[in-house]
Amino acid sequence: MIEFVYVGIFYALLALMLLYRVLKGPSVVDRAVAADSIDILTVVALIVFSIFSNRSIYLDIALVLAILGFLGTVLIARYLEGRL
Amino acid sequence: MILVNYIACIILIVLGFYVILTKKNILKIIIGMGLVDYGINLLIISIGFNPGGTAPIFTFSELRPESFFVDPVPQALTLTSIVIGACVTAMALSLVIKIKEKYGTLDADKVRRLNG
Amino acid sequence: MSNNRKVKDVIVKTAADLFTPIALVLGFYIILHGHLSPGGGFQGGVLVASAVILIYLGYGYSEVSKRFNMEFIKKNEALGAILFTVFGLAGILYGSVFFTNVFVGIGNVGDLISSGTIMFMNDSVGYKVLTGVGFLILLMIGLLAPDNEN
Amino acid sequence: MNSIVILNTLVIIGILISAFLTVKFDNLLSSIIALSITGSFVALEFMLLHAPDVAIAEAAVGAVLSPVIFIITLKKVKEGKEE
Amino acid sequence: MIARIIIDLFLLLGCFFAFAGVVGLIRMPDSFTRMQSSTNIATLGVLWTVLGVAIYAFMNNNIAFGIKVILIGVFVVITSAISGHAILRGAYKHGIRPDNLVVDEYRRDNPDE
Amino acid sequence: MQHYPILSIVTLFLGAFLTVIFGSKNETVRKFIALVASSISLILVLMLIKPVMIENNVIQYWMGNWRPIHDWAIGIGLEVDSLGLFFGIIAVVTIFLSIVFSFRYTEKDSETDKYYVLFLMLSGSVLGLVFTGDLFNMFVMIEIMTFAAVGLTAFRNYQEGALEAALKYLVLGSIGSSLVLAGTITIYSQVHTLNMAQISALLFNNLTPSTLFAFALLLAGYSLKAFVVPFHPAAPDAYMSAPSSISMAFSGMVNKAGVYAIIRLVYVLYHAMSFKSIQLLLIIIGTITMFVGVTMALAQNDFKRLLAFHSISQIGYVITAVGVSTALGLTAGLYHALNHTLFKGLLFLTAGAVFYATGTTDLNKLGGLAKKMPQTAAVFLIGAFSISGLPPFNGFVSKWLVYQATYQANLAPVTIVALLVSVMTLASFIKVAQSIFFGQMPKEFENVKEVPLSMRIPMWIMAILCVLTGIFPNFVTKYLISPAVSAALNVGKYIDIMMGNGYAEKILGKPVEIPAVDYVLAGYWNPVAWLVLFALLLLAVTIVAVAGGFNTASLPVDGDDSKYEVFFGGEANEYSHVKGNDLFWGLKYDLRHYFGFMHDAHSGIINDYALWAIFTTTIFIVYIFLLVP
Repeated sequence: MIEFVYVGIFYALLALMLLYRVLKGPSVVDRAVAADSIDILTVVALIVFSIFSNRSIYLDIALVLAILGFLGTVLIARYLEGRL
Repeated sequence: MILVNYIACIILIVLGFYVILTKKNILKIIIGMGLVDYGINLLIISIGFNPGGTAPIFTFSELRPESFFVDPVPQALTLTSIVIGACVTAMALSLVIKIKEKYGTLDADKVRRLNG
Repeated sequence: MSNNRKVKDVIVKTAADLFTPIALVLGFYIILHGHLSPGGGFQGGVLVASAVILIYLGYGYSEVSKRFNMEFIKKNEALGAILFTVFGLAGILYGSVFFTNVFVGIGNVGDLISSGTIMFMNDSVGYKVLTGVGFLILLMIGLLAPDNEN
Repeated sequence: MNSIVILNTLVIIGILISAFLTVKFDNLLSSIIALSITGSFVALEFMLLHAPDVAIAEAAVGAVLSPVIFIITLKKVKEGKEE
Repeated sequence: MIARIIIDLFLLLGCFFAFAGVVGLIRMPDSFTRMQSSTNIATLGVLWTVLGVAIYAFMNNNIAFGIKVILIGVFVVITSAISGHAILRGAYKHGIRPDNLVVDEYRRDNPDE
Repeated sequence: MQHYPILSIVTLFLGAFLTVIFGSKNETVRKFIALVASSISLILVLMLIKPVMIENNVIQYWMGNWRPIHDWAIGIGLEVDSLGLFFGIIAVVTIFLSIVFSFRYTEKDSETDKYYVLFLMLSGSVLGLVFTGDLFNMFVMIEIMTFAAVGLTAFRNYQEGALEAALKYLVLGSIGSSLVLAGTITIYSQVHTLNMAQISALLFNNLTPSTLFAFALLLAGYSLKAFVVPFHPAAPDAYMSAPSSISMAFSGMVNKAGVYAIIRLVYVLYHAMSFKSIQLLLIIIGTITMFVGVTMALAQNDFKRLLAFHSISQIGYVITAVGVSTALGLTAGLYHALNHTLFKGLLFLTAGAVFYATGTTDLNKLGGLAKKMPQTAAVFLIGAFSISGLPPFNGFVSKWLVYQATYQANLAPVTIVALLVSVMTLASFIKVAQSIFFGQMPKEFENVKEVPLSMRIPMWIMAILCVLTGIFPNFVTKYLISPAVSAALNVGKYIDIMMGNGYAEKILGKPVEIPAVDYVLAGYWNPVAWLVLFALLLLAVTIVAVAGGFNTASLPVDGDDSKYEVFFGGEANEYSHVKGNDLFWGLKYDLRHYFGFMHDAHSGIINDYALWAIFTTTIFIVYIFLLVP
């Protein structure tokens, strides 16, 4: 179904918009939050792309990113907390 | 589509080399090496891409008779390259930690006991 | 100082409890199905090894150092590499050349056990990578340990 | 096909911008965050080029493993100092 | 046809919430409000999209696909909550405070941290 | 016989892994495994001499039995032709002797388990590099090699600068790997295969801008691995701070691996025999490498660092001779590569022995050790005579061949530079001999003893090999060098054996025949020409000396100007004892601008070194695009 790829484009655009927050973000926290959101948007774009390509095996990547994407964020949080 | 990729790869590689050449922080230099890696991996995958092809993994249910594969060889090469890149990063970082312990600084201008 | 640092971090601990098995299952799935679906030894190995980070985030260094024996892991990494080489040498033993796929013809295409030694080589690579990357991460976390003890 | 080209171009732009941010930030932590964003985008781009194996490896290494070891290193070398 | 409209509707809803989250993340004044807004993407945006995709997959008898997608949705929702919690705590400990802070309840509850 | 190459590689890797499992506690087990693995691979490779070198076969080996289908190579192939086997022999001999040497040498170090693991991996990767027939495999092997080398450089991390050297090596090596990978994939995008024989066939008379670009990238990358001059500055640091047995392996194998890759690239892949401009490029970088290496070596105060710069300089000889691109030139280059392994390995081993006995390699602190360590001094003299090219030793033969080859190719200036470099080599080894083995002995070395037997045996084997290859050059040429030369020049046969009969005929036309080489070692004696050469040499020296005399800037090395005043027999007391640093101060003072510039250029900053590498790569690309087509 063709509209899936439009959804993917839309999510990619959103991710691009978030890069503005990464650029501007006055503190590291904002950048980390934006990075986390970009990770999630990437996951959604991957889902949408794999259903567009009609290959279920593509979903493994989205699964990996969804499960492990938060590790980096939590680690950054711990770093900021000062008790890594 | 592919032309954009090639340009992006070259820009990535150039950015990485720019970091290696100009930044004085060793950790930043290693980040630059990572960027060069990204650029080259992207270049390899872009070379193997066929417009309209699908992933070179055979499944019964989802492939239509007319589908064809993108070139699998560059993907294998890129996997190796990614593995090597990860190893380089890990090794360089462990060296950085040791250097920081020994020299007390990460400034490339000061890590120069061997010269001349 | 050391008491103060023992913050009750229930949420991250629960997440570690929840996601460690999931990461392990996903990693082993990716290793075992390396010849059928995307992924393989390296990718799955990294995923399994990242469970170490999860445990560290949830329970701190003391738990990690209690659970893992570095020397043992190092030896197992070498074991994975040796297994890989031995599966390669099996080709020579069976009268052909290095890396020849010897047990072909067992199972149907698409089954888990269907591709001869390829799958076992994949698994040994996975074993090597999961121990190797796990060792790397343990080493990295171990570097941080003196901070936590002070 | 055309829409895929647009998606591809957008992702490429994302890669380039985040790589540029990686270079630009002087704060090392921000730079590492930008590097991990680049990793995510590159994984997505590999997926768009139909290389799922590589995309998994890139997602596992570029978006998870390398930020983690970078941050641990950063913590180790910046003992006592803020950021 | 109705199924397709429903799928489209779900996708649109997902897009809308994700967009709202992103706009919030860009326009909100301080770190904590931005964080709040970012959770919008992970929960509502992802869930609607995942539902739409899953319905499409189930309709095409692609059961494995649907289950995997739903799993991913669940994981994303859980992990985003965890990372949100962790980063918020990190930000607080790092010394970032909301702009118009009136009552610091976290400090009141945990005086020793 | 067919399985020998792969078994020799696998044995080393298996040895490395087994060392981890069984040898983590027990030192003896580690040594045993290392010795067994290296001797097995030594025997396996030496047993290949008869079929490959003498009967002139090429062993082809397709991994997993994936043979070419429809004339298209789809598998990963090993090929062992005489060229690869020549470098393989060099490598295994180095590995074996180095492992024997390191048994006692590393006894003062902790964590020797890592030492043997990394060393075996380094050796396995070098063997894999020289035996493989696949362009991407070369990249992988070169990368494993770099890793192991970096790890070994940082092995003695208690030493001054070991970590720093390792980091520089790693950063530069990673740039080199990126260049190699980019070049490989550019070639792949053009010909869609990675097998070197097929690439060679497809690229014949078929160069596109992309493949030329790939050539520039690959040449730069492999040059970085071989440490030719603009890429060299990581090398002296690494050689200096690694253990001596490793320095020997570096100069014996790692450098040679780069040289092998360059020869493979230039001769086999790109048929550069027919491109004058590529030959000229190689000769130019070779000559610069020779000169810069030796002049930097003259100014050094550390034994191992000096040796490292000499190593670079000798690689320059090899590259120059290879670039001459006649059969004689290639013979000279390969012969010098062999000799370089022998005498430089020997010299590094003596440096290791001196370090083992005294704990330092600083020339200014040592002296008079010949009385205490007579055997080390003897083998050192053999090595020094060899490297300086004195007649009965092997250096003379290969250097003479280099002069002859360059002179015959109408490159008299290069010959002059080569002669000059040879003279400077002798000079700097006089300095070393004077300040380590002769001269005054400092008080603290009264109790120095000769090194143990297991360290002397490899040194004596090296020394005997140095003499033997010097006395029987015809034997060496007949059985080792000329098969390798014919393999490098006769590409058609190589392609034929790898890809099936007739494939090369179809693409290349007819196989390239080698002209029979007349190895007259008495030389090309034309008195007038040599007289003119020596006159030119004198003129050059005079010009340099006079030009230096007009400069009034102070010497950058140390600012004490009164030292350089003219004393009419009544030198100030403090200058009367000649230290290693002061032996050639007149020359250094005369050329202080050059030395000062070079000293500043080797600044020790990673960014500068990376800049050199990238800048030179750019120059390669521009040069090749402008001149080759």
